[in-house]
Amino acid sequence: MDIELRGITKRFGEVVANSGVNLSIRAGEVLGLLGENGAGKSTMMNVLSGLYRPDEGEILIDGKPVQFNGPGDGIRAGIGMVHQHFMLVPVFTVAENVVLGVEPTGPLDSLDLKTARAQVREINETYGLEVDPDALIENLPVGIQQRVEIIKVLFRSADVLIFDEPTAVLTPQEVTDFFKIVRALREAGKALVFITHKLHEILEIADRINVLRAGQIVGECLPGEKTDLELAEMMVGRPVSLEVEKKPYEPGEVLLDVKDLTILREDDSLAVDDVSFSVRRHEVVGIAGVQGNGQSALVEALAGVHRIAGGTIAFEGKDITRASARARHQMGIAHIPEDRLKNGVVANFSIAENMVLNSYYDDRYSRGVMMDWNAVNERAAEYSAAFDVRTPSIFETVNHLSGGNQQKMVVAREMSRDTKLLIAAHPTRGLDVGSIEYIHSRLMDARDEGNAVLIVSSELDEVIALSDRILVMFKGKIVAQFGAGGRPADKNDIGLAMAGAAL
Amino acid sequence: MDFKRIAKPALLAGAMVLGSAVSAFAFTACQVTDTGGIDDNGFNQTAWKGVTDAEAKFGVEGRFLESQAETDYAANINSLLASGDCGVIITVGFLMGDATKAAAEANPDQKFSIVDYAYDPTIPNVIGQVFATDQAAFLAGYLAAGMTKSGTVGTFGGINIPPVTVFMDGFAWGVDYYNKQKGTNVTVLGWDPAAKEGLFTNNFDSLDDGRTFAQNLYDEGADIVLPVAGPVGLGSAALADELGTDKLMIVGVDADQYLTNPEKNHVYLTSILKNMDATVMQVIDDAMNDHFMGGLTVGTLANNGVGLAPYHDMDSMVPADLKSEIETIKQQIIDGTITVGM
Amino acid sequence: MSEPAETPTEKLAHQLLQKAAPSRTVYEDLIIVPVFAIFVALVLGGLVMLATNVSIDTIGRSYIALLTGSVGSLGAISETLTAATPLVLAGLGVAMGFRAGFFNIGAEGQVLMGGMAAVIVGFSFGGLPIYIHLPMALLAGVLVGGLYAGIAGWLRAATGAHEVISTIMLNLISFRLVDYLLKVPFIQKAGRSDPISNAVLDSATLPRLLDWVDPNMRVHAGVFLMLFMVWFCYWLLFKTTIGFEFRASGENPDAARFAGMRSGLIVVLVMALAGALAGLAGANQVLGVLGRASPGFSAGIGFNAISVALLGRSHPVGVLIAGLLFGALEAGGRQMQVDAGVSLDLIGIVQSLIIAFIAAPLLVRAVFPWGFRGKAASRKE
Amino acid sequence: MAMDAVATTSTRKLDTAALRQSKIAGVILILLALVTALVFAQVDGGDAVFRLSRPTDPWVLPDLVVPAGPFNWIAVAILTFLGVRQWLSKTGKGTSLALGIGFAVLIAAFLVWATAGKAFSLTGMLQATVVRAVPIAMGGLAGVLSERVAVVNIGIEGILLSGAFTGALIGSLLGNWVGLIAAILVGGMFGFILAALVVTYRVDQIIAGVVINLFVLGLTSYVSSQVFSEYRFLNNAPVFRAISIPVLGDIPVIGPMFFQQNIFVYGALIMVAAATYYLFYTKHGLHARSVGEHPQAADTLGINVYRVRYIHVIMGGMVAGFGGAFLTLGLVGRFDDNMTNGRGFIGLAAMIFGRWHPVGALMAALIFGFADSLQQKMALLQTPIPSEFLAMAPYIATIVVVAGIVGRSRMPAADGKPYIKE
Repeated sequence: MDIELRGITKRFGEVVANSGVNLSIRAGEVLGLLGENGAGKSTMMNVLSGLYRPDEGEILIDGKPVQFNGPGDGIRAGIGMVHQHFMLVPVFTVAENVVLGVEPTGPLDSLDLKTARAQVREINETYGLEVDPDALIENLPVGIQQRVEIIKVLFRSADVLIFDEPTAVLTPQEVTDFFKIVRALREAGKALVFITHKLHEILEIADRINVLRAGQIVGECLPGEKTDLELAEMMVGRPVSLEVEKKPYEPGEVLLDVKDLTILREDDSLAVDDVSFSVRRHEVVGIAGVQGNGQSALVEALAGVHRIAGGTIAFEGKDITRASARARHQMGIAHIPEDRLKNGVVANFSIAENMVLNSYYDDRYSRGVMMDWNAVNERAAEYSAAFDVRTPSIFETVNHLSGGNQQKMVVAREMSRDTKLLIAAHPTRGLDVGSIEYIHSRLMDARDEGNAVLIVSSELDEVIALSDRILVMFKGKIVAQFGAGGRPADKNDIGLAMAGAAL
Repeated sequence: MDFKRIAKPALLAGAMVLGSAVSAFAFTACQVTDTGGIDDNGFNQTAWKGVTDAEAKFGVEGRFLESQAETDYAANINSLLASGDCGVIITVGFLMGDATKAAAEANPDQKFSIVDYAYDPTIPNVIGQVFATDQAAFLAGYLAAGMTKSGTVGTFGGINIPPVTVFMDGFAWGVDYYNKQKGTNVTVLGWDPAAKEGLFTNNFDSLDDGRTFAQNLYDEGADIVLPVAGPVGLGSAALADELGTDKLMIVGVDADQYLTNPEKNHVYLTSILKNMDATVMQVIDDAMNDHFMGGLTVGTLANNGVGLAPYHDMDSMVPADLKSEIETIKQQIIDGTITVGM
Repeated sequence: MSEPAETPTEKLAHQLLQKAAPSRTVYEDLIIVPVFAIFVALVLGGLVMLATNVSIDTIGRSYIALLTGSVGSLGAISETLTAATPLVLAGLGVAMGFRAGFFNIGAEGQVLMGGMAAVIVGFSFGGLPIYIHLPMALLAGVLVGGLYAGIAGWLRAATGAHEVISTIMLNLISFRLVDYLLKVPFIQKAGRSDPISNAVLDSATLPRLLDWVDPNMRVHAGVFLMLFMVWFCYWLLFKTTIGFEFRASGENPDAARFAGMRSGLIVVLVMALAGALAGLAGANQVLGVLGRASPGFSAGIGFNAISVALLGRSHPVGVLIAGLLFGALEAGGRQMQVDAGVSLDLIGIVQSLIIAFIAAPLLVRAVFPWGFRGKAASRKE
Repeated sequence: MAMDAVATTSTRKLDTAALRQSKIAGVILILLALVTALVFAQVDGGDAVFRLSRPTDPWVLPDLVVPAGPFNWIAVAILTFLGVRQWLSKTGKGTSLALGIGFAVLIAAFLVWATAGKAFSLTGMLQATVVRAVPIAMGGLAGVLSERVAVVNIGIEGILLSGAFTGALIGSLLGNWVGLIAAILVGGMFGFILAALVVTYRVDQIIAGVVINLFVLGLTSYVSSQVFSEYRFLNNAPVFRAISIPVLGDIPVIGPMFFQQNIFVYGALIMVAAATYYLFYTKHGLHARSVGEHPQAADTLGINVYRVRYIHVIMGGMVAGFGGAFLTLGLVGRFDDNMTNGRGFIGLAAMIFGRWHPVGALMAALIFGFADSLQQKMALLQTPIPSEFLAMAPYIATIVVVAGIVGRSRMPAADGKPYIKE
């Protein structure tokens, strides 16, 4: 099945997400769609899958124009999408998720899960996916969840599969497995679209590459034709350096010392299991690991917002295991939370208010119980300017800022305080290259000024580029250490460790 | 306001025209109801009937204000005071005692009357209307004791206040008297006149409480139930209607509920009458004709202020002996041979 | 500061301090929508009356009565203020809860418990001068109301029990508890078998303000308490660090916790404050209006307070306006029944419609598209 | 699975939530044991007699005679055992079960104590329990249906009231069957209004519910005082009579409870069963739950989130309309101002108590109904405990349970959140 997009334009209010996009998708081919975050890749694919309706332009399937009025139409036309954020109901089983919307039924509308399971197994065997149809989604690792998404699409007998940033949450090994599946699908004659901003992946798997920037297609090429630097330049629109500039590694004294730390989740399962490590001044420690292996709980426990079930945390030699989040802030621990909208900002507050969200009680901003709003506003303006937060006024509410500016605001807040230790969880997730570069350089500045930095990221490239030392977490334990005189930070080795392989 | 008159629905349209010409009436009688509402088939309705009777007979204008909660009493009296043209303000219910007193003292020129409350000392511009309901309830208790097949009768009240418990007292004493006379052992569930404790719904408006309380008493063996809780008793009547009168009969209160609850009238053995309509009308008459004197009117069996309603449908079921015994006891109470009480 | 050598960053910082002019939509939301809402609600109320066979003539008279009964005379204004005072006080409590993200349905119970405490102090301690006794009684109401609501706050903080359920349950418990307390010999009025308390002594009564004009004017010193509390809540919310914590927790509890705010403490504090305000409303009722407690003396104030808080958009000044509106409707509604014989239950219908329209600007815009020339469509919601 | 993970490293002493809860439960149980020992076990002889059958029943069971003292000392022993066991527990397992058993034992001990030397009809009380539970259960089921698609329905109270009102009005005019259908339809209409407000006009869900409550209360009270007091025939509906089911209705105790009731009780039981089947075993139930858990996922799979929400909120409204009609057409045949009197809110509590499951909501409603009917019996028996405290007991128990257990139970993930399609 071949698909042709002609002159697709999609607007949200005054924001133009896509303008006049032309694209062709062919059976038995992997089309790589390269673009930065916010370039309009996902919007375009949502248009294609029928989730959004285009404002202009048309979609042709095998030469015939079609109109989609909802995602159901896209599915019926044989277009399936694997979203970046999985569209799986966590409390349902694999089989239930797979059949949702196209359930086999028995008498009285009853669900025929037996048939569903059989069909899941059949797809499993055809493409070598190996997923237990009766497992609950919430108990599955992300790699397997992705396969469930693929089964879901195949179950609807899709001929076109769209993958939106499919590798964002996978280990390198899982990526390898995933590519195998993609190739198998290509062999089976499916048309595949692979959306990403990761250059080397697209060079590895795509048969043809389209580059999207600011809502428009800015170029098409074959994998062999362009180098990764050239592609990056097409994607960003200006020359970029892929390296992070880093001064030599000269670690200072131990600042953070974690011993035998154990953390439980709400349901009493182990999130972090007997972990010990330390972070020094002038040092960036990266924590690598597939999402869901305890990194989030670890960061939250260090920041003082997660209950600790056992072990100790010492900061500058003082035991802070039971210290409150505020006490830790005051001691100089800053925390860039992984989910900024959920945990980092109050979206309906102004930039000024957000800027003092964790320091409003400080003498600089208040007298006794009275807030000193003039002082708050002046500082907020100062920091917003210094950290390049682009906004007309600091009285704008944060939900009017773009994701990158929100993140810069959080970074400004955390780094403008008297910080000694900076804990940054996924500091660049979902940002454009410009913002990423900016935040990376700020993190490096922090290290060079003598702070300790702890970075958690699922982007292995980012962790490797920034860190002096890398700890790998798997199932709540630290299973390997790389860099700083130990084992060299080899991407493949780290990937193996992330997947739990013994080294 | 005329819109709500129960007595003359046929005059609806005409009354509305009249209602728009407020000043056409020489005298206005105003009433504040208690929370049960004007259409409770009993207490408030009977008191309001006194006003409508006066409308028909003396040509006065009547208006009322419903209390939605106990806290409305003072505000409602105030509203009527503010409207400025009430010849007399009649408050209905014991619970309004304090509010009425306060208003009467603040407005010594306004005539007031209150149903079910007696001030001691009396207030010059208030007539308290109280009733020796226990006398009539005594007869009902005797009757119930004579009629029960299971040997158990029951009662429950709205709130544990004297105007309610006086019914239950009389009823229980009447049953006792029957037991003493006949050597029987009829028991009364739901009220202990000595301990002043019993079964109360703690409201005057929940019909389904009326049903479940009656069901509760029925489960424990009662085949005659006296609900003393205004419209709550209608729920008990619904249960009796469903079970059939061979299993459960109801004794009505305040008005003759055979007449006020025509839909389910066959369940009423009798009703304990508290003729507030007569006293209310009397008070209006006095106020109109400047006979108004603060103090107390007491309704008794002797002056027909209280009484026992006819048996209506049950007439054939009540043995003639029992009827005549009740007549005798009534006379004995009137002439003082029997004192109702412990 | 007019130093010439401003760096570009400083210049930018200076620009960032500029405030944008309030947009047209703000003005529409704050003025046009409420006015339309009240208008439409009254029209629909008239339609309901028509549907129930009330003549046009009577409908006209009832709305005139509604107006004269609420603001038409000094006596009417007195009644409006009397009715509005507890609504505003309890409404402020509910609004403070909303601001901090707690849906406090328990105001009714808090009104009851606060009122009971105020009554008990109010009839005890005879012989004290008014400037000691009255504040004591008010304080008792505040404290007990706060403690009672604090239970729900503590349960939420310590165990995660949802406040909607716990406050509903605490309401139900308080109804029974008041029934019981009113029969305790030392509280129950002597010589009565029904649940009613002793009368509050004169030295604990909120003085009436206009009884020298007409003894029936019930407006009392509680009005000043209410105005003070409106100012206090405004100050607390927007000028203090505690208010900042409340608002942040309400908008995004996770972010507030991550920012080091003590969520447990905030829950307990804000619930205690909400309860204190509701308790003050209860004290205001028994010390200023009723003079004693009887079952159900809260008369739905706590439930109406939820509406008042919603209508006032949880802003202290908004709550004041909404409370006055509801008070006016209540006082006027009574007059409506006296003058036109229209049941004052109609007011309930009108109130609910006003809230519906104010809560759904989209709906009002749909009904009156010509009232909104500012392009609503261009706003990305 | 979670437990296994801890068990593998059991040499460490971990501060787990289960253990904390187990300890708290242990303390509660031991306190209950103390209360039982100091109060309920202090009876001087006397048997408690529970009547299980009415004399008219086909198979008459003998009265249940319980020697009060010994029985309650056994209760003390059971409570102490459970308490100590939970306190010492190393795994923290079985906390809920132990608490459940503990409360049941406590209630039994209380009943025996209150009845010592007296007698009452246990069957009658249980039958009243079911009757009292119906509107609460229907309110709870309505809540389950709408919250399963992530719409919080605070307006259940108002919808119950609208059902009661419509049942009385239409039932009076056109007979009880038409009245019942009308009540269901009007309930559905208010469900539709709620759905329109929250789904289409994106009004805050709580505000929309409050508006419905206020509106229905105002409208029904207005009509009842403005119209019903004048035209009494409009408020006099025929009541559905109890229908005894052959054979089943003759079973002692169970028969009167469940099989000698009117169609409302049968209807409620059938609806709970049907809703359970529907939600958990059918295709459309799966759709509904997916909308409540992850509306975006459902949307991408071609399930119309808005339509599903409309349908289920309307269904919930219809169920609540049915439950409301019970008050008028099933009990007293007459509408009265605010006659639901907070049952809708208790229904919401029952829903949470019952963990968003139809059967759970029914069970919780039965507990509330039991407490209600128990209180009436106790007032007749004249126990030394003031009836007000008895009336409070279920509410206090609810708080304890919600604080202790439901804190951990999971509501539909998207509950209360509007879904905005781009």
